[in-house]
Amino acid sequence: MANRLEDVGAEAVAAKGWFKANKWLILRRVSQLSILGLFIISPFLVDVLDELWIAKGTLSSSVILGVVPLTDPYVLIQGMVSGDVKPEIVGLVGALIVIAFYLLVGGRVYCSWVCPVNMITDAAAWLRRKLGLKDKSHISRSTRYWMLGLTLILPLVAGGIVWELVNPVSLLYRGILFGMGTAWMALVGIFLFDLLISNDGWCGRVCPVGAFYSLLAVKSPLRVVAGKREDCDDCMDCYMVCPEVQVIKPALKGAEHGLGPVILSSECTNCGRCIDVCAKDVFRFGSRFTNNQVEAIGVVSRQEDSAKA
Amino acid sequence: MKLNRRDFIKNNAVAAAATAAGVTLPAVSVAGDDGIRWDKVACRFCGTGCSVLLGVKDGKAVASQGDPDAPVNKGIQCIKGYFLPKIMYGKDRLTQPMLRKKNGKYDKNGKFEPISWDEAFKTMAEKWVAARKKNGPKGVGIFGSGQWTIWEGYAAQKLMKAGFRSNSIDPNARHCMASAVGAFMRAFGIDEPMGCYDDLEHADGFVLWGSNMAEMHPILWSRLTDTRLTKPGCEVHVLSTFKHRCFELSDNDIIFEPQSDLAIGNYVANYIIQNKAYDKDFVAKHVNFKKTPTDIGYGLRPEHPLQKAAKNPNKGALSGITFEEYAKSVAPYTIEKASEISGVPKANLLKLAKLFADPKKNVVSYWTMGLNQHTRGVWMNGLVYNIHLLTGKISKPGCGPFSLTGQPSACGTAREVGTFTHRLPADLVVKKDAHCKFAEKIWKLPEGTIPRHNGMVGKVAQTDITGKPMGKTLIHAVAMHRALKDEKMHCFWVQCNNNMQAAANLNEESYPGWRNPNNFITVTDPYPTVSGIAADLMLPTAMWCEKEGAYGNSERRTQFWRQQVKAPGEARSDVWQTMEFSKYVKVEDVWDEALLAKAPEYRGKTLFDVLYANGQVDKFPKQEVTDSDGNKYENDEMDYFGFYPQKGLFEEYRRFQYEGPKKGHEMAPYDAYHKARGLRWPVIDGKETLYRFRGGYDPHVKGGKDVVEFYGKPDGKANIITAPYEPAAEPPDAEYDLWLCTGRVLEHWHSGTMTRRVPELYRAVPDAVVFMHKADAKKRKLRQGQMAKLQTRRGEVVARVETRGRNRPPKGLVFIPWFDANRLVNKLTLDQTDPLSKETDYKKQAVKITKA
Amino acid sequence: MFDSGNGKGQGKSELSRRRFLSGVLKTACGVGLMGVGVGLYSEKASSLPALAIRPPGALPEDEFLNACIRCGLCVKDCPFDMLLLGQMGNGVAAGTPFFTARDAPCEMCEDIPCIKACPTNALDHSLTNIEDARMGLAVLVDQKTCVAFLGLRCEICYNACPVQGKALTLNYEHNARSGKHALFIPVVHEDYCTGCGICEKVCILEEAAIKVLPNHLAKGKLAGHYRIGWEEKAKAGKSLVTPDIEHKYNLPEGARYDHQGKGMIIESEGIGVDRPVDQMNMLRQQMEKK
Amino acid sequence: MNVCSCVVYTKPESSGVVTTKLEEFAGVEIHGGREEGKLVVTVEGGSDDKLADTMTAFNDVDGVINTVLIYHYCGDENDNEEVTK
Repeated sequence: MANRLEDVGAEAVAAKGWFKANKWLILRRVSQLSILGLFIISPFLVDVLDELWIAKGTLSSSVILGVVPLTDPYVLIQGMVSGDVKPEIVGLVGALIVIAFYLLVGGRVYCSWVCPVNMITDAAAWLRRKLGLKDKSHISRSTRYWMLGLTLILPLVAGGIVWELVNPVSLLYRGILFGMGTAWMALVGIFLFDLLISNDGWCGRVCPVGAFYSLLAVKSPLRVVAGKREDCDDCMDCYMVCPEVQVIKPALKGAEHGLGPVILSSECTNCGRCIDVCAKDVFRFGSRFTNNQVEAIGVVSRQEDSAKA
Repeated sequence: MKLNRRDFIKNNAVAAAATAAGVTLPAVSVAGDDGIRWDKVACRFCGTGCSVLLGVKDGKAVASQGDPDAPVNKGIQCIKGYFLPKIMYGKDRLTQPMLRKKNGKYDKNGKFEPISWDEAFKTMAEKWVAARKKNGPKGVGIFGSGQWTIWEGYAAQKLMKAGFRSNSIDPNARHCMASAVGAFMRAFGIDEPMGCYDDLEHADGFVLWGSNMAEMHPILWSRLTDTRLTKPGCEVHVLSTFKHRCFELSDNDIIFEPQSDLAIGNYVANYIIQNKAYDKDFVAKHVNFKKTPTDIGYGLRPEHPLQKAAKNPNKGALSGITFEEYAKSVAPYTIEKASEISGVPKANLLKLAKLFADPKKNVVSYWTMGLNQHTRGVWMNGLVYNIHLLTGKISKPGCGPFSLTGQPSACGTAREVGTFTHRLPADLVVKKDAHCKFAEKIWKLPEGTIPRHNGMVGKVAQTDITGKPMGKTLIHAVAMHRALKDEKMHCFWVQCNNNMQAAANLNEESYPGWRNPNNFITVTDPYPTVSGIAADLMLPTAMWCEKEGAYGNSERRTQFWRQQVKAPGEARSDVWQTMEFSKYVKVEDVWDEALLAKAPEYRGKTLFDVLYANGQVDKFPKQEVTDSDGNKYENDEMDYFGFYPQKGLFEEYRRFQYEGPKKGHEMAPYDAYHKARGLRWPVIDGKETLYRFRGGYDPHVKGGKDVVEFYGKPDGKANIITAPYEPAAEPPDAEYDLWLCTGRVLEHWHSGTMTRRVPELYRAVPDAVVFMHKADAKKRKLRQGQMAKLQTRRGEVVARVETRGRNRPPKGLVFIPWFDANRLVNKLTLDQTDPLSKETDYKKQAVKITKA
Repeated sequence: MFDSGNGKGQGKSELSRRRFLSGVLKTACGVGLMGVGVGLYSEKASSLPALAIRPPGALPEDEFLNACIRCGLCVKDCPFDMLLLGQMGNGVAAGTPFFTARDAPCEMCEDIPCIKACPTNALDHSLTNIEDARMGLAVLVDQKTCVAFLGLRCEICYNACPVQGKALTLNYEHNARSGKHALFIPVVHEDYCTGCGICEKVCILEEAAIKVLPNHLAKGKLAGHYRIGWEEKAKAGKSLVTPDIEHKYNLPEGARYDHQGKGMIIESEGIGVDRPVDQMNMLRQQMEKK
Repeated sequence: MNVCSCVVYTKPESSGVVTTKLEEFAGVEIHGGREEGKLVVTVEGGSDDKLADTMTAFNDVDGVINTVLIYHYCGDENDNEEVTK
């Protein structure tokens, strides 16, 4: 039987202990905060480390350990659309490194493991569950692809990498690293939007950054697998915590349609929260190739279509 | 006048529109300065002696303007002067005496705690009397200032020479003007330039021998520039060891190897003789020829190898020679030789020599620290006089050697009052028994009170408080720091300057003596300076116009001002401190029985009674100070002592000028100076003197303007003194491979105590940077803006590299200003001095520079 | 979602198609509106405030906004920490680097680390000599309050100028009021001024009289038709039209005429004596040569 | 409080007439400059717009060549607060 909304995860805690029931969540927070933390502490360690910067810059572009360049391909593409960016080799290399990484681990790993806004929207989602608020806005999950298109057109129309003016990811990072200005208002806005207006509204429906990284995840090998889906007792906890809830059903309940247990949708953020909250340990991380029962490409694409609806 | 806000704004609006339209409106009352009391004050900074008008309202200096009626500056100021009112209002003004204490008692290693004046002077007096007894006249010392007002210097000098019977008083002018003084005395027998600033308009040629006048005497430079621009045929020749702002106007750029100015000076004299361009008549009538001992060392400690190697260390006795012998002595300085030694192209040397040789050109020589801070400073000053004396270009409009003083009253206080160890007021010296006797008479002291230089009155030894003979008594500034380190001096009082930052070789010679647990150091200053913090007792002082004051500038102009505002808290002026401190010392504490027996009336009296309540200093009763508009001014010292101490001190000092054995220093009565925008002495019958030693201009010379008499010398003749080129003490070598030259910048005054507290000036020039040649920087893998470590044999300092901007050193030399308390440049410098003037050479030491 | 894709009966499918279409429309409109909003905001944010100056090598503003990916690497690599990033609220496009000369000007590092840090050429990597940078242009905006015009010896801007003697020079003028002093008037030379802003920072006035303005505000533009006669002549090496004839004059003894130069010269008045004005000009030329 | 001052350029011969006409506007005062044909005028009160309108209207007065705004003050302080001068 389905658990009550506010009791999500309680069962898992009872079954597996608190730590195991929050393992991936904790690891993600560690990941998000330590990436941010590296940027923050680097300037203070420069003297100790003989002028070495551990991480310098922001998520838009950075240099790690003074050598490895990383550049956000999405921002770079926006700039290149306008025709004015003639990236330096380091810029291109940086973008290629980032693209390669996300092709491997799944683009939206960025959303759940790196992006700091995730913490804000997760907080909103948590509060929303506690307060039992219902989503009445019906904002489509495909909005983000429209937004992605928009952000790639805007540089041509309005001039400049317009999206970066308001991109909350950058606002938050730069805010913390260089000074916030009034950017905090935008961040509070996102929190309230997710809390009061739309469930998983920002990350799950609007954000074009997520949309961009979804596209990078189409073929990524690292996936969540509902390996023991036969053990599912329909407690619904995974549905309640999943920020991209549409991705679960084909894998979890798709046996009858001949679908494999791998969550193939590129919109899955690989956050692993479903693994945490499942008392029955139905889910685990695995590779997309574990899907022995992959029948046909048609199924996969159907799965994706349904996710977009 | 009271206005409501609307009218006030409307008036401003109308005034703005009228100004824009160029319309004069009769009855518009412009947003004005009503309620502000304006009065004249001499500028606090350099020796130029600009006058400013200070606006005071509600007891605070709120406004200022250049004094449009002042002949020196005609309303113009430099940027330091522009911010004058702000110097008094730094946030960290000292307002109470502060003594290092632990557990309620004085402790050398204690923390500064506020105390009362009574406790401060009791503590001091105890230490001073003990030190005076233990170590004789040199056991105590005052280090004064060319920024003292005239009476502050005079009162301090009296306290030491007459009260404590000690010649241990020297001003920071020793670091600044002593070489010029020494040379003037040797050549003319009387101190200070014969000419005046009017030379700036009357000269056809200006030769800057070692002066960055463009930055250090900004208003004089403005006048020089105007003459250069508007007078056909006017030339400016600039000599320096590096390129600075003056070169912008220069017609002849002469960048010479440090110390080689000696060769250049001799070359010019040689050229004039070889080309028979000297004024035969003038030379025959007005000049004697002399030579000076050579190989005289570098004024270092006697055990220093360079001192031991010198043949005639510190010797300066002159001996007569003939013109031919003189000509022979300069003959080796041919253009080839001079060019080789100095590295200056021959064409430039020739151009300089030709300027002096041209009988039609009036030429004035200017110099400041380039010649004075020089281990052969007296010699080099003399070489410049030689040229002017040979050509007769002296003591007339547009002609003459003119030393520009660095400080506002280096002339007025240090030199004229004679606050040097060897001097007495009005050019008298303690070396001469007659001069001492005269001073004792004026000061109503028993004969033999003032210590003679060798402790002997005639053949009789002067006895000290201990009953022992006094011995040698002279001790100059650099020797004072050495004596502190060596525990020969135990008590030291620094007034009106920042000698810990200013004296050379801080690590080895300044700091150890100051922090020696057996020594007690007092610093009187408005702010906690580097010196203040290194001291044991900090006394807060009233600065600048917080007291009635008087300064004397470079052109012998004496300027007075009234007290404009009150000093904050318990801060009291230096003159108050000196006089008040004297109340804490009894005559019996410092005079021996034999001396007291000659003046039994002084038994049981304090030094205050003997020195200041002597019927002369306290002669003028308490009165109201007003100006011609009837504005009233305070005088805190007068209120406290109950008499007019400034006037009393000045009028007693004036007796030295009128009754003394040396004529030519006469000043006007006290009150005249409060009315005038300064007067140039000698002032005889209310008339000022522009050019000394020449008939018509100088009332002491009888006859017309062709009559010249150098009356400082008994035969009326000046000395041409030959002196050769000798190398510097510490030239660069393989390890310390660059010359280091130190100095100032326009925006900051000396150690920055005042100007670094003006936010605008601080923002303009916050830190000292090291100016160096791009190639020198590159060689050391340094770039513009990077931090460099400057190292000498004595210490190191870190500063940013500047390869651009106002100072452009040649390869092999770097320049760094010393105003920055965060970079104590004098950790680097060597305590080398001119053996004759005892003035430190801050301009020439070897340094190595690496990336910091 | 999943269900609708599967379909459960014709009627319902029709309904869901309609709902789907209207959903798409709604989304498109919403996104469109958002686009307009962001676009308008960017319009506002891309009008750089007059006192915000871009780092050295920055592309022209519109191109710069396209090329800068807002990473802040240039800011981090500035050894003097004088670069800032635009934030929502301070009027500079969020995340783009700038500086305010009065607070902290560009110190003109020889190796230009900010440019080296830029991954996208928004700061042009072809700028290698910092003296070629044109961040803006210093303008002496107020001669009335600049104390140099009063004859005061300030010249702090001149003293501080890193391209001293080229970007900023002093014009000497006679101070007619005092009669014996000179004025030292600072003059900015566009051909050399890098717009670093040090002069603005050090100006001792409460509000700086010399300010660095972005190039588009600071510079005038000569009308397209106009050429500067003497420059064209110098370029051509000769007169652009037929040279003038040699003029001849009726003159008395002792007088001659210098047609190209001084005009009529009367020998008895003395020649070779320059007027003070000429002296001043000569001096200026001499200094420029230096 | 809203005060501005401006210079009104007139033909010198008509400055008398212009003065009279300008003084008819509310809040306008003429402070001088008739001889030079450069009238020093203050306008007080009302909003910024009103001041601007008044000044624009000056240009329609016959004999006025041009009006130049020199000084404008607007603040919400108490008008009658005393300031010591």
